[in-house]
Parts: sequence; structure tokens; C-alpha cells
Amino acid sequence: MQVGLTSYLIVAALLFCLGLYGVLTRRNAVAILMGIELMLNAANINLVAFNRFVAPAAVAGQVFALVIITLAACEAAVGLALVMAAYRSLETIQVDEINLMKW
Amino acid sequence: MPWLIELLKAIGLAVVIFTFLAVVAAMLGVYLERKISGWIQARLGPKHIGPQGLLQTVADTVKLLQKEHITPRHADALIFNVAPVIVAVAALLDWVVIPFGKLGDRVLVVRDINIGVLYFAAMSSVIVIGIIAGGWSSNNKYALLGGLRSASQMISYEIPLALGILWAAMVAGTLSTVGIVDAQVRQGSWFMFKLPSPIGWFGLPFGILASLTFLTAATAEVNRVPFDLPEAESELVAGYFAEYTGMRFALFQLGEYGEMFGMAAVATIMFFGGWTEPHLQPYMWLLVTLGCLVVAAVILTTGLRQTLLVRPILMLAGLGLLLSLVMFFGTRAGLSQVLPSLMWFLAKMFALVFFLMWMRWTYPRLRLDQLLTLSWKVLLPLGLLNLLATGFVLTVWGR
Amino acid sequence: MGELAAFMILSLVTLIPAVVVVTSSNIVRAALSLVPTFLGVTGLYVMLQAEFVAGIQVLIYAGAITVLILFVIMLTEGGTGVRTRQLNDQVPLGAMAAVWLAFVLIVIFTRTGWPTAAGVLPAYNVVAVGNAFLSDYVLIFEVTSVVLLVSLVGAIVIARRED
Amino acid sequence: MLQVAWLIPLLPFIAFWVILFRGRRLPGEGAYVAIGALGLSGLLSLVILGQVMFGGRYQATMVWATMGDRPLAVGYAVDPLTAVMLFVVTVVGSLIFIYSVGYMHGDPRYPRFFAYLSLFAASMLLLVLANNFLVLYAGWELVGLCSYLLIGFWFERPAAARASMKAFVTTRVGDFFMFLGILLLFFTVGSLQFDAVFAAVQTGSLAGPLLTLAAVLIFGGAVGKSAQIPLHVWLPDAMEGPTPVSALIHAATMVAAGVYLVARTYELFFSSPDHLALTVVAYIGGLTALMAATIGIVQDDIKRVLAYSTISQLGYMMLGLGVLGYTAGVFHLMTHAFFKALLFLAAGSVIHAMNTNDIKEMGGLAKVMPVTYVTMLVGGLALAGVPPFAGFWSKDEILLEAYHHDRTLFYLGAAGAFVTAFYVFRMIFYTFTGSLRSHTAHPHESPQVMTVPLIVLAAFSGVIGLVGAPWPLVGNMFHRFVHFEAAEGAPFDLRFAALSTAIAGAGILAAAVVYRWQLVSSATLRRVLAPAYAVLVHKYWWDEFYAVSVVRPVVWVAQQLRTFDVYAIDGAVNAIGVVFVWLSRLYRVFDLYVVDGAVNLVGWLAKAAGGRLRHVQTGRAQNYLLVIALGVIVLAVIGLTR
Repeated sequence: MQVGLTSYLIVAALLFCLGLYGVLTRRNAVAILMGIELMLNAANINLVAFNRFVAPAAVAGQVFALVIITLAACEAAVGLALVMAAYRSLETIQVDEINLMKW
Repeated sequence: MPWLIELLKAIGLAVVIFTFLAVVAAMLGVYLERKISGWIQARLGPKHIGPQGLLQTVADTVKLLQKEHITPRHADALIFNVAPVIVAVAALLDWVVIPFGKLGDRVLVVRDINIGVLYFAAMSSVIVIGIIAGGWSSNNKYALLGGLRSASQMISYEIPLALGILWAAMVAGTLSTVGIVDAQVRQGSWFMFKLPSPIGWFGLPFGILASLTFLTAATAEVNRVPFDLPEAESELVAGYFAEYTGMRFALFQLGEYGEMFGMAAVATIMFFGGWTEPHLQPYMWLLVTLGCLVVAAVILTTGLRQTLLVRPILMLAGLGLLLSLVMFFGTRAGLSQVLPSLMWFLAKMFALVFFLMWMRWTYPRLRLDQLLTLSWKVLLPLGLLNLLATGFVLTVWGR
Repeated sequence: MGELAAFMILSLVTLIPAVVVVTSSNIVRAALSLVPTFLGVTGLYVMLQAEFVAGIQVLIYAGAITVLILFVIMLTEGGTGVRTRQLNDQVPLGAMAAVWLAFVLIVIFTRTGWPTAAGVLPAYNVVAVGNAFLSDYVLIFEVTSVVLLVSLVGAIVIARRED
Repeated sequence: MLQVAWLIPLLPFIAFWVILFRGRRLPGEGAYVAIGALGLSGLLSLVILGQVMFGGRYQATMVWATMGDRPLAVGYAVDPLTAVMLFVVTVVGSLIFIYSVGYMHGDPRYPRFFAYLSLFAASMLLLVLANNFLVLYAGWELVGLCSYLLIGFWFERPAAARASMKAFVTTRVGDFFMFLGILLLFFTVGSLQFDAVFAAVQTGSLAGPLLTLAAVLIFGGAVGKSAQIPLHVWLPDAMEGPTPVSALIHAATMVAAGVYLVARTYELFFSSPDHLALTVVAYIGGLTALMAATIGIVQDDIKRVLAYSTISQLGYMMLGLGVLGYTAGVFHLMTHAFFKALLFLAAGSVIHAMNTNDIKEMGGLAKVMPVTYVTMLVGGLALAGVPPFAGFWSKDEILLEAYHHDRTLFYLGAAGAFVTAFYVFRMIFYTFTGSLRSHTAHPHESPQVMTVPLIVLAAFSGVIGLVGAPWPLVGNMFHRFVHFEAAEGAPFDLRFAALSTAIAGAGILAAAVVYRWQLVSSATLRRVLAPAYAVLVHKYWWDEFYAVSVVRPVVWVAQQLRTFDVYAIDGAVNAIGVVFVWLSRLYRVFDLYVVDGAVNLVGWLAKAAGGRLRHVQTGRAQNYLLVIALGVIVLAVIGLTR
């Protein structure tokens, strides 16, 4: 049996949903970031898989995957910096306790 | 079932390499470390077990194997036990892409991946995980501090390391380790002494700068003096593996030495022509011997007791001279390869290992701020500028 | 056959730790179990003949981002965080949403007839990627680099203590 | 070298911009730049002169724009006339530049002065190099502009400001005619290239009264620029400008542009039916020569004397051109450029020493400033037309031509020559002989930077005439160099030369009698010749005439228009304004109660709705995310079920 595009997509989908679950249910900002990373990875799997199976000649998928990885690194850096700043000023990184802007 | 065959082959190779490295890297490494430190500190080093204490580390390994595994009570047992494995495995995985030499036209390498050096960098970056995990899971403040320090240090020195790798990859035009060595053969010079053809000797600084950047970063990557803050015995007992005992401790050691040898090997491949003979460069032997003699002279002028210290270096100089002469007449006599390429590779690798150990026993430890300053304010700009300049030269005057 | 086996193994290596990541109440374990997930994804990349992306994946995700996350854990609340409540009050809804989304996505993926084109990637596609970056996607490349710089500066400025 | 002739105007032009922007930060505050640029141009034009002497000719043209089917070309040509003009302009110009370094020393707008000078030099050279009416007209207007700027250089002095305005407006009148002429040519011939026009004239496609009209219109421009009757009134006032300006623009180069124009387009004048156009030129020239000279007698301002002298000399040139003495006219143009520049600079040096223009206050300066005296004497002799000085050869030729062509004109010229000699030596005697009349001034010799150019110019004025002298077995070199085939000059006549010398001598003698030895006091002369004196003092009432005939009507019309403007137009505007104010008052009420009411209503609604809806917003991103996810699922399901 051949491993086709669909199987990769399914794996990606499951990974994405796990990440989504994490993002939705975690209270810890860092954990939420982890979930986001998972989702980004899922997206990358999709891109690379499409690149491999749909348009093998072009490398667009890989290019975008690389760009996403880069931006993920940026996002992690800035996000974590924000988390630390928040912790420094509020002594917590539980997102539902950070509600100064709430009505 | 071809894939099963493949799998078995891979496993076999893994075992072979593991044993080889366990022996070479850890045991021989530790032995060399002791001996060289002995020389440098005007001691004798291990002497009793085996001729010249050759079997000392074997004995130590046996002892470590017998020892009991202690897991601290409040430690996170799972992570605590996994961490050393991560380190050791990652360090050994480095070796998948290292070509040791050439038999006929067949390169002695496990896999010639087309992203070889990148793979190497990736693997060596995975080690950080193991270290930080071990440091954290030991539930010991020294271990945690050591782990965090080590992590920060390795993260920040991965960048100069990557810059050095990038330099070599750019000059060679490929990421594959074998390809890089071939490129050096093709371009007729080691990359350390790479002379971009038209600007001749003015090109010399590029290669030397890149290789020095790489070597410095590599020293920091393997947490050795002068960058050994993470495991500074005098401050943090032993850093992240303070709580480890027995074979796990040995695994950390293995990982460390494997990493060190791996760095030396990659440096050899990227900057010192891999398994090729130095007679690619007519002036190489002069450089080798003269360099050694100069070093010897320098040490003779330092205030240490000289006899024990100078001996190895003079030996190295003599070795260089000998080899060079042999090669000289060998090539005159028409031999295509005087010594087997494996010999060459190991010789170069161990020369670099010696260099690392020599540094370790010569220099004091840096402060943390000095460490980071060196990485971010010296190595990084230097590497970037070097990369730019070399790229400019290559684009303008071609390879 | 072998391909299938490899795929299965890698998928499990990817997904099982991912479950740990999102469920474990021990934040450090969650962070550490990111590593096998990323490595599994890397394996998938390799199976998809995207070696370069795989290498970068290990270097950045496993090597850098995980370490960064661990750092922040250590520097903020430290510890495992087992004592604090890790999950908020929308677990059931969230779980439902995730499951349903997974279901829907899988249905969609299986139903859609993808225009799969035969043919293989350029054998040494690092070169291809590099050329693509510097020819067709050079603008993206530049913008990304600028974003990197900005985020570097921004992260430093944000995380710096004012004193 | 001929090909790079375009460099000649370009260099000063560049200098102009450089000085304009770098100004005081330049070496010598810009002066050196200007001098260097023009000096280079001078060298170039010398080389070019040499090449042209040995038969070099060059012409370059490029189409600049196309009007309908007619191309507008720009270009430059180098031929003997141009070469001579280039030589004169650059040499005299650079000498005057050098002089200015000393004369303008310490002036607050020192760099700007040199910038303007450079711009002027550039435009003049452009004018000279032009090979069609378009470029020539451009240069023409540019020099006009520079003249305006430089006359009014000391614009703090209302006299200077007024003078510059007067000069500009007056020449503008001439330029208007010239422009009409050019348009006429363009629409009859269809091209502005000189050679095209001349070809049209020779083939006879442009002939008869139309040709005459064109020629006379063009001549109108020359009249304006060269201050011929009736547009001469601006030149004397232009003396308000700095003396180097007077020397460069209002003696040597710009005012000569008119003469150059006539010489350049001589074909037109020559071919007009029975030389009608030429006759006009000749008579205007002759009258101007005599009239201006006579006015020059009674002027006390040293510079004004020279100004009127310039006018009359220009008249001579016109006269020479008019009586078929093409060579003579151009030759006089060249010589005059040198000695008149010399005279002006010498006068400037005198003024520099005395701080006054009034010759009645001077006297006995010969002892104090010998260099100035000698050089001025040379200039005076040259102007009076005493052999072997420059003026003699050219003026003699002109008179000769006039004699052979038309007696009336000859008499006018001869009289003019006499008067010329008279007034110039009157001025010299007043200035340099006798004893100093002013008790406030402490005259002193000028610095070398001023005297050296004087000496050089004096040398030129001494010898430059010889190139037009009838040498044995070489003949008149200048004549062979610059000439107009159809108008061959009459042969040199020794008796006639003696006659013109005698006239000059007589003039000098008369001046000496009155002002040197004072056998007859000037007061008695004034009493005896009271009516003539009145006429001369009032400059033949030209200014008054213009005041009555032109200025007053214009002013009257302007006042009427102002009244109309104030009462009719402003009134209308104000009325409209009032109406709108009332309308807007009405509108305000509507705005307050209707529009604002609506707005407030909307605002209130939004507020109330927000108050209800705000509970939906938990402020927790995760909730929103959850909703988003659910929404996505719903959408996907919908998409699937369809």
C-alpha cells in the first residue's frame, strides 16, 4: 500500500486539532504557545505534503514552510518575551487572571 | 523485504559506530585528556594500568558500569533517566554524516545526506534539550543553574557555529560533507587556507577567520574551557550532571566527548581537507612544522617547566616534518596516496582534539558576561562580515 | 510496505507526545514532549523528501524554540506547575470543538480529489529552495529577514528590566 | 576644437550655479571660480579664432521641438564674425572680472555679483554662438535679464532700482518688435535657421516690402538693446549700476549685441528693396551718433559722459553698417569694445579714488594716479580717433564709407567725430588736469588688481586697430577676415584719413582751449549758446516726451482700472458674501436641531446596544477562539452537506 497525500493531511489535521485543543483549554500562556507551535507544524506538514504530491517541480511549499518556521521563531521569541514581561508585572502567566483590560 | 535489510544495516552501522566512538571518543578521549593535562601541568598522568596507563579509562568504565544508579528523591524520574540518553544519542548521531576516508572510490560514510553539515548542526542543537532536561530534572539548584547556563551558552554559540558552517558551505557550494571535501580537492586548497584565486594571498584571512570562528564556537558548544561555565567544577560542582552516577554519568561523558570529537571531525572536514593529503597544498608542511616550532618557542618562553610541556609539541612538529618529507618523496616517487586516507583523517581530527584539550588546560574560565559578549559582539559580527566579504569575492571573481 | 511502516511509526512519534503536550498537567514534561513531536514531523519531512526543511525544523524547533519555552518556564513560575490548575473551564467545549474539527477535516480531506501530479522533487532540492528564495520569493525573503530583526529588537526591549 | 565650442558658454554657466549655491565657501568667495571659468572660455575662443582664421567653419544643429510640421532647431555655428565676438567678449570680460575683484571688494553681495557676471557672460556667449533666431533670442533675453539684475545690483538705492526697471522696460519695447520680426520670419520662411532664412532671401521667396518689414522689426530689437534713438533713454540711467557692469554690459558687449544682430542678419537688410532697411539703420545710427555726442558735452557725471559716448559710438557702428560698411561697423564694434571698456574701468578707478562721479569736483588727478591717467588718455585718444590708436582705423573707415555712400550721413558722422573728441577731452581735462576742486576727497592710485587690467586694455586699445590697418602688401587683414561679399569696403584713402585726424585734432584742440588753457571760459560759452545749452541739458527732452506720451496715459488708465476694481468688483464680491452669511445663519438652525439631533439619536442607540452587548465580550481570547473554531466547523459542515 502506498502512503498518499491524504494520509499526511490526516496526520496534519490531527496534530492541528491537538494544538487547537491545547490553545483552547490551557491556562498557562506558555502552554498556549506550545499549542500554537503544534498548529504551525501541522500547517507546515500540509504545505510540504502538497509540494511533494501536487506540484513536485516547484518548491513553493518548502519555501513557505521555511518562512513559517522563521516566523514561528519570531513569534515564540516575542511571545515569550511578552509572557516574561507580564509575569514581571502581574506575578502570573495564567491568561484568565490577566484581565486588566476587561470591563 | 529491502527496507528490513536497510533497517538492519542501519542498526548494524549504528552499533559499530557507537562502539567505535564509545571506545575512541570517550575512553581514548578521557585518556588523552588526562595525559595531556599531565604534560601541561608537568605531571605524568595515568601510568600504572597498561603501558603508559593506556587501560586506565577501560578500568574506569568497568567501575562505572558496576556502580549503582541513584535517582534523587524529588527528581522527575522519567526525564532524569531519559536526559543522558538524549545527549549520548544526539552526540553519536552526529557521526552519521562524518566521512572517515576513502577506499578506492568509495567514501567511508554512513550516509552522505545532501544536508550533511546542517544535519550536524541540528543534532548538536538537540543535545541542549538533554542537558537542560537533565539539569532541571535533578531537582538540584547547581544542576539547574548549570543546565540553564549551558543552554543559554549553546544557544548563543550555535549562531557563530552556523556562520562558520555556512561559510564552508558557501565556498564549497554544497551542504554535503563529502561534497565539501571534494570541493576542497577540486579547488586545490583546504578551506582554512582557501585562496580565492585572483586575489591570491589576500584571500587567506577569510578562511582562517572562518575556521577560527568555527573552532571557538565549537569549543563553547562542547562546554570546554574557557567556556566551561555550565560545568564549572569550582562553582557548580559539576553543573548539570552533578546528580548523575554510574553509567548515566558515563553517558553524559560519552556524549560530551563524542560531541567534541564530532566537532573536531567536522572542522577537519570543512576546513582541513577531510581525509585528503596535505600535499594538496605545497606549503602545508612548512606551515605545520613551522607552526609547531613557533608554538614550542612560545611555550619555552613562558614561565612553566618546559621539558614535559614542550615534548608533545616538538613531537607534533617532528611528526609534521616527517609526514611532510614522506609525502614529498612519496609524491615525487609517484604514489598517489602515501598514507591511507583514514590515517590522514584521524591525524587531523586528533590534532584538533589536542588543540581543544590544550586550550582547556591553558586558559582560565570566562565570566558569563564576557562569554555572551564574545558571542554576540565579536564572533557574530566577525562571522557575518567574513561571510559577506567572502561572498562578495566569490561573486566578483568566481570560485 | 517499508514506507508505510516508517510513516506509521513517525505519525505515532508525532501524535502521542503531542497529546502529552496538550494534556499533561506537568508543564515541563509538556514542553519536553514537544521534542519528539518535532522530531516526528522532521521524519515526515524527510519522507516527503524535504531534507532541508527537516534540518531547519530540528535546528529551530527542537533546538531553539523548545529551549526557549523551557527557559521561560524556568524563569516565570518555575517548577512543574502541578499544583496550579492548568486547564480552564472550557475543556469540554474545546475538546468537542477539536474532535469535531478533526472529524470534519478528515472527511474533507478524504472526500476531496486532490490533483496529485506524478513526478519527484529535484533530487538535491536545497539548491532549488535557495534559488526560489533568491529569485521568485526574494521579496518574502527580505520581508522575513526584516521581521526577524524587528522581533529580535522587540523581544529584547520587551523582556529587558527597566532599571 | 570647433566642435567643442559649446563649452564656451557652458563654463561660465556652470560657474554661475556653483557660485550661486556654494557662494562664500568658494576660493575668493567665488571670484576665482568665475574668472577661471571665463579664462578657460577665453583660451578656447582664442584657439577657435586661430582655427577660423585658417578657414575653419563649424555648425551643429539638433531639433528641439516640432511645432506642427515645422521643426524648432537649436544649434551653434562658428564663423569669423562669431569668432571675433567670442574673442572680444571673453577677453574683455575676463579683464573686467579681474578688475571687479578690486572694485567690488568688501561688497555685502560680493559672490552674487560674480554669479550674475558669469550668467551674463554665459548668455552673451550663447547669443553670439547661436545659429538661429531662437537661441539668439534666448541669449538676447538672458542678457537683458542680467542687465536688469546688475543695474539694480545696489537695489537699496531707489535710483538704481528705478534705472534697472527703466532699462528693462525700454529694451522690452525693442524686443517686442524683434519678436514680431522673428515670428514673421518663422511663418513666412518656416524655419529660424539663419542660413535657411538667408537662402530664402537669396532665392527671392522672401522679398519686397515683407522683407523690409522683417528687417526693420528685427532692427527694432537692435535699437532697444543698442540704445539707439528713440530707445536710448535707458542707457544713461543704467550708469547707476557698478562701474564694471557699465564697462562690461553697457559699453563692451551687451549694447553691442544690437550691432551684432544687424551684422548677423545683414543679408536681410542688404537685400531689402534699394537698401531701404539699411538706409533706416544708417540714418538712425547717424542721428544717434551726433545727438548723443552733443548731449555728452554737457554732462558732469563722468560715467554719464561715457554712457552718451557709448550711445554715439553705437550709432557710428549702425551708421557704418548702414552705409554698406559691413566690415567697418564690425571692426568699430571690436575696437570700441576695448577702448570703451578701458575708459569705463579708468573712470571706475577714478570714482574709486574720489568717491564721487562729478568731474567738476575732480582735477589734477594726473599726478595722484598716473596709471589711470595714462590709460585713460590712451582710451580717450582711441575714442577721439587719433592714429594709431584703435578708434582711428575703424571710425575712419566708417566715415569713408559714409562719404562714398551718402553725404548727409557723412556730415552727421564728421560732426559727431568732432564733438566726440571735444567731450572726451573735456572730461579728461576736467578730471586729470588743473587742481583738485573737492576738499573732502583724498584720491589715491587704485590697487594693482584694478590697474593691471587697465594697462592690458590700454595695450589692446593701442594696437588692436592695426589689424584693420591697410598694411603694404598685406592689405586690411581684418577686412579680409570679416567681410560681406556684396558690400565691399572702399579702399583706404590717405587724404581722407588726414581729414578725419584733423577733425579729431580740432575737437581736442577746442576742448583744450576751453578747459585746459581756459582761454574761453565755459561759462561764457554757456551764456552765448544758451538755447543750444538748454536743449542739450534737457537731453532733447526725450524723457519728458516719454513722460507725457507714454507714462501719464498708462498711469491714468491704471487708476481708472483701480477705481473699477475697488467699487465694481469688490462690491459684487462683498454682496455675494453678505448673502451667503445670511444663508448660513439659516442653515445653522437646521444643523443644530435636525442634523445634530439625528447624530445624537444614533449615538444614543449605539450606546444602549453596546451596554446590552458588552457582556458577550469576556475579554479572554480563548473564548473568542473557541467561537471561531465552532464557526469554522459549522461552515465546513454546511459546505459538506451541500
